[in-house]
Amino acid sequence: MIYLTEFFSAFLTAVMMENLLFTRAIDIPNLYKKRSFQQTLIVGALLTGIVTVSSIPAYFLNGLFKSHAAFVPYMTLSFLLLNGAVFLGFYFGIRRFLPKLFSLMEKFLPFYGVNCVTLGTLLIAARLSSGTKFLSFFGYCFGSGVGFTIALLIMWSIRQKMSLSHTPKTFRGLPITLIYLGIVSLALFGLIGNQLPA
Amino acid sequence: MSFFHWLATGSSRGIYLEQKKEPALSKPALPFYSAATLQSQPFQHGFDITKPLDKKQLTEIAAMAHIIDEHDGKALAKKLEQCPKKKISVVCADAIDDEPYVSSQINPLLHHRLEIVQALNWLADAFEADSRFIAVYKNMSALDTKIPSRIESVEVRRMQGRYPMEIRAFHDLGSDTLIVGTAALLHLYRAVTEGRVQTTAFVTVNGNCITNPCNLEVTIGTPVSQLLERCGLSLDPSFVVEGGAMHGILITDPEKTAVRADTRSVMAFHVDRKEQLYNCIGCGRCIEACPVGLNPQKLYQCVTTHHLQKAVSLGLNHCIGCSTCSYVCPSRMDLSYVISSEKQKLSEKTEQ
Amino acid sequence: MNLTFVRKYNRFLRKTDGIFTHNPLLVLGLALPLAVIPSYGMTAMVAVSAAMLICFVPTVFIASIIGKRVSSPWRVILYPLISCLLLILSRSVVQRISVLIFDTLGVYFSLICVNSLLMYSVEQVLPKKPLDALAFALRQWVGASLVAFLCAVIRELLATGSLWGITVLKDVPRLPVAQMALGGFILLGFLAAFCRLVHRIVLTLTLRAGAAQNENDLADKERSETQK
Amino acid sequence: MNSTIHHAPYIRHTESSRTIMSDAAIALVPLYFMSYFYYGSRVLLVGGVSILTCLICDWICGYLLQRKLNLRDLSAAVTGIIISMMVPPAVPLYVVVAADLFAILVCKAPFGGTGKNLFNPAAGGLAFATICWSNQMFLYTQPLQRLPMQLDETVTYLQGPTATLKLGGIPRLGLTELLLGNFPGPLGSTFTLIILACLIYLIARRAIKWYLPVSFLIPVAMIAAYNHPFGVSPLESVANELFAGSLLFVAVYMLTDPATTPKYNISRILYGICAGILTMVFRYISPLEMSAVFAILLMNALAPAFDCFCEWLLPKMQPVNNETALDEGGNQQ
Repeated sequence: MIYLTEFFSAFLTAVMMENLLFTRAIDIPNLYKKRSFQQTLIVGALLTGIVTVSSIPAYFLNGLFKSHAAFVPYMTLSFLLLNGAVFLGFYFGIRRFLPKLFSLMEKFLPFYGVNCVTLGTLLIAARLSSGTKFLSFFGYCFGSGVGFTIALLIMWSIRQKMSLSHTPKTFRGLPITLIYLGIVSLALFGLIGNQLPA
Repeated sequence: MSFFHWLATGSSRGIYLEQKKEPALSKPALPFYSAATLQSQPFQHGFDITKPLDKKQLTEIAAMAHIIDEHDGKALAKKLEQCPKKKISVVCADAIDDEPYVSSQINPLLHHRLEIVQALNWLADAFEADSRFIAVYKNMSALDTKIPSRIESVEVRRMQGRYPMEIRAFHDLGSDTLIVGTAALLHLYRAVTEGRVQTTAFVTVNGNCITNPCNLEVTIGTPVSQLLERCGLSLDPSFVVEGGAMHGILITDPEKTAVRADTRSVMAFHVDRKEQLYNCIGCGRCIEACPVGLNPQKLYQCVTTHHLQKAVSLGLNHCIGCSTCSYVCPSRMDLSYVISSEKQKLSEKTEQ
Repeated sequence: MNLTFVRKYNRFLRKTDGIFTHNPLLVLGLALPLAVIPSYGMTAMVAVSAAMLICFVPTVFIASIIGKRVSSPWRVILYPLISCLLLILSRSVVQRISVLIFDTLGVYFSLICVNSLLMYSVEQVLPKKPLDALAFALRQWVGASLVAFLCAVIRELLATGSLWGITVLKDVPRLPVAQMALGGFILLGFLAAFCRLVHRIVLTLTLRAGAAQNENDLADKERSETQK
Repeated sequence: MNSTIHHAPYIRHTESSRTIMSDAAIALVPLYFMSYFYYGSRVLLVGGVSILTCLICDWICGYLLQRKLNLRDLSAAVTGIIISMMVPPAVPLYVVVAADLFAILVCKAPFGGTGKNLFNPAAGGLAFATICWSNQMFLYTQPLQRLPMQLDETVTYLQGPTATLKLGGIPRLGLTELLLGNFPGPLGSTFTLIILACLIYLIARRAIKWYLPVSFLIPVAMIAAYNHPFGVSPLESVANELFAGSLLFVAVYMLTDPATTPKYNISRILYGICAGILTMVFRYISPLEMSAVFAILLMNALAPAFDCFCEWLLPKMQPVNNETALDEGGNQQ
């Protein structure tokens, strides 16, 4: 039972407290593209999949780095290689097993493979104080993937209303996106109070 | 409309409008004849009235008297000719005025009851209709005269309904009913008894800048400006409307427009609405008011931001143009004008 | 604003394409994490932009050299790998700026090697020749770090009233929220809106100049016809 | 006839958006009387400053955005009143002004003015002030003490009952004190009886829907009753939760802002329930006392999603009378 609470506490902190997009401002390459509801879910599922799959080997690598302090500068390199390997596995896997999905997002698949979200989550989870236990490491990575999908859904929902109303010309497009990202991050900051997350 | 639709959108097949019919309804129709009516020669139809008239004779009289039915603007004779093709089981006299301020059909019924009922009986006997009734709008509040429930053996049925009620009420009656306006019945009675040609029409003159609003029996062809002078203008009207306050057509030049047989009302309104500066505050009242259960606010936004595909998916083609959403909108936005003109453009585009 | 000035101004804009017209941070919205979080203070911002110079510009240069030979899934792994190696080299340079830079920056220092600005410029640079690619990368870097530097100055002044740690404004009430993520988002949003406003004003001026020019031509033509 | 073109319905409903704005303002003004009775004239100073900054800011932004100055648009005044209601009575003025500026300049103007804002400006302003100056925002004073206009040392600052609730303690407040708001709390949002009366007034004036505040309060009451602290009966814990603090005020005034709530009945109910659950989640996790404001901001972001869900659900749930709705609409044309 205690494992479950460990997993869920890490999961909840990753989803609500330290949401990737709103409190840590980590984005994927074309974040502001117009996506339908299904496309948002597909992108979110892909990111969550890659992060959770790559979090298992990352945990053992992290154990290695914790013991030998000298290799710390190479941690990003190793996580990047790991992330790349998992992404290639996904890429060729989707090409073979799900050709329809593959043809649907042919051009953008590489962008959703290796980016700030996937690598960032692994690095943040490695720095976590409770990173030593596997379940909280895995829960944190899975939670941040799900948290990022929820963030994309929130952006999709805001876009539904914004596209129908006349925002002033100087704020249309990117400026208004950044402002409402700021306001939602203000809302989520209510959870953390006013300390500054690293 | 299913219960779920009401639960979801809260729209309840339209809203009740306050009718404000009162000063015009209870006063009898005042004659306002011009030379044409006074000099019109009565004609001899040659049938004796004691025996019950049959279909052919009635259509002939209607043709000679050039009666035009103000319920749908068609000639009464042509309507009666088309009837023998299908069996008529119900004959209904239309006295429903669900547009606010307008009482041009209920007024002749109240003040010429016997003649109209007599004409209705002739028609019903001629067509061997099983039942006959007079349809009157139920949700009229603050009336001075009491509307009877029966006029000597003909039942006055009080049809209940929310605003765009006339179309829906007659749609539910089914296709084997003959619906004739009360004014046409009155003209038929006069043609049969005195052999008079129809030269007049019943018009309500109303509006917030008319000094004494009333119903007039006007010769067809008199210009609208004379009507307005006849009833007196207390303010300079912002606009004059012909044919009902919710649906009417704007009269740009009252001198040139003439009263036709099926004009039901002439309204003069003075609106001090300064250039309205509000935009939609999203109160959702138009969603509750829409009788077809659409979302006028989102349609308006889709149309103004050129998302036509989304508007069509939200049901732009189901809009019946009843303009209740603009009536209810607190920010005075022209929702129904924008939506129905967009629908017009779309249907023209699809036809090409 | 007559048309000659407009032509000169447009040529200047084409020359500084990445800095004023297509600024990666304000107009394209790339490199969000590097613009919003590290710009809480000038020290962090200078460290990040120095690291960006060292690892972003050479990677884009190499990308233009490699060009299309590498297929797209492999390319997405190769260039972050290169920039990550360069990042390890740049650690020693950044160390000299301030001692505790790595724990304040934390994750964001190592995110430099994967950010969306890199992904975007690598795709843009493929058809270009190496020298143009280098100029393009430099312009992007200058544009990004200018804006980030401006954000850092504003946020640090607002939040702690200090610049590079030295307190400048003493009695002004502090706004601690400016150093949080939301301060960065909203400040960047308003800067982007201001940049859009300037762009629109310049556009209307050039259009008006163009219109004025047409009237002059019409007037000259009529004068020439009347003289004939 | 004047030149402006008039379109199809030539008569309009008597109620205009001015009346809706004045309804909201009328529903808020009685709270000022009660707080004047409790805290003295400083309340009017704070309220006046807040309303003025909001109105002036809104007019300037209105002019900048649409070039048409509409002096009769009072929606910013309502925002100003709500912000002045939720701050403590002895709050320094720059906090209120900063909250107003943030509310109008960031939450309302960039989105396009009165009807187009996505987030409730009052909620945004208060969230900003709570995060920036969280200690000034939660220092209350004992009611029935006359507060001097200028703050000097005679003012004693106290912790409100929400602070004890947050620490898991039990604020021993009788029901009458809770209903009358006779405990150290925000300026105007603790007078439960008056708020309930204004709620009934608003429902009667059809300005808000009754099921929105109710669907917000039910999950809050259930969760509060479910994990009540040890020595307290569930009912008392519910009363403490709802009335000791500004939760009821938020439910009646901020949740029902017409521009930011979804438009369909079902999505409104879902919106209220999710907002209630989120408020309780925020209340237990976040270190700040007043967490309803943050939950509402987050829910405003999700409101369009509820609308789209409802639109997606509608055709699905009525396959049978889809034809009748279609042909009924169709042949009427």
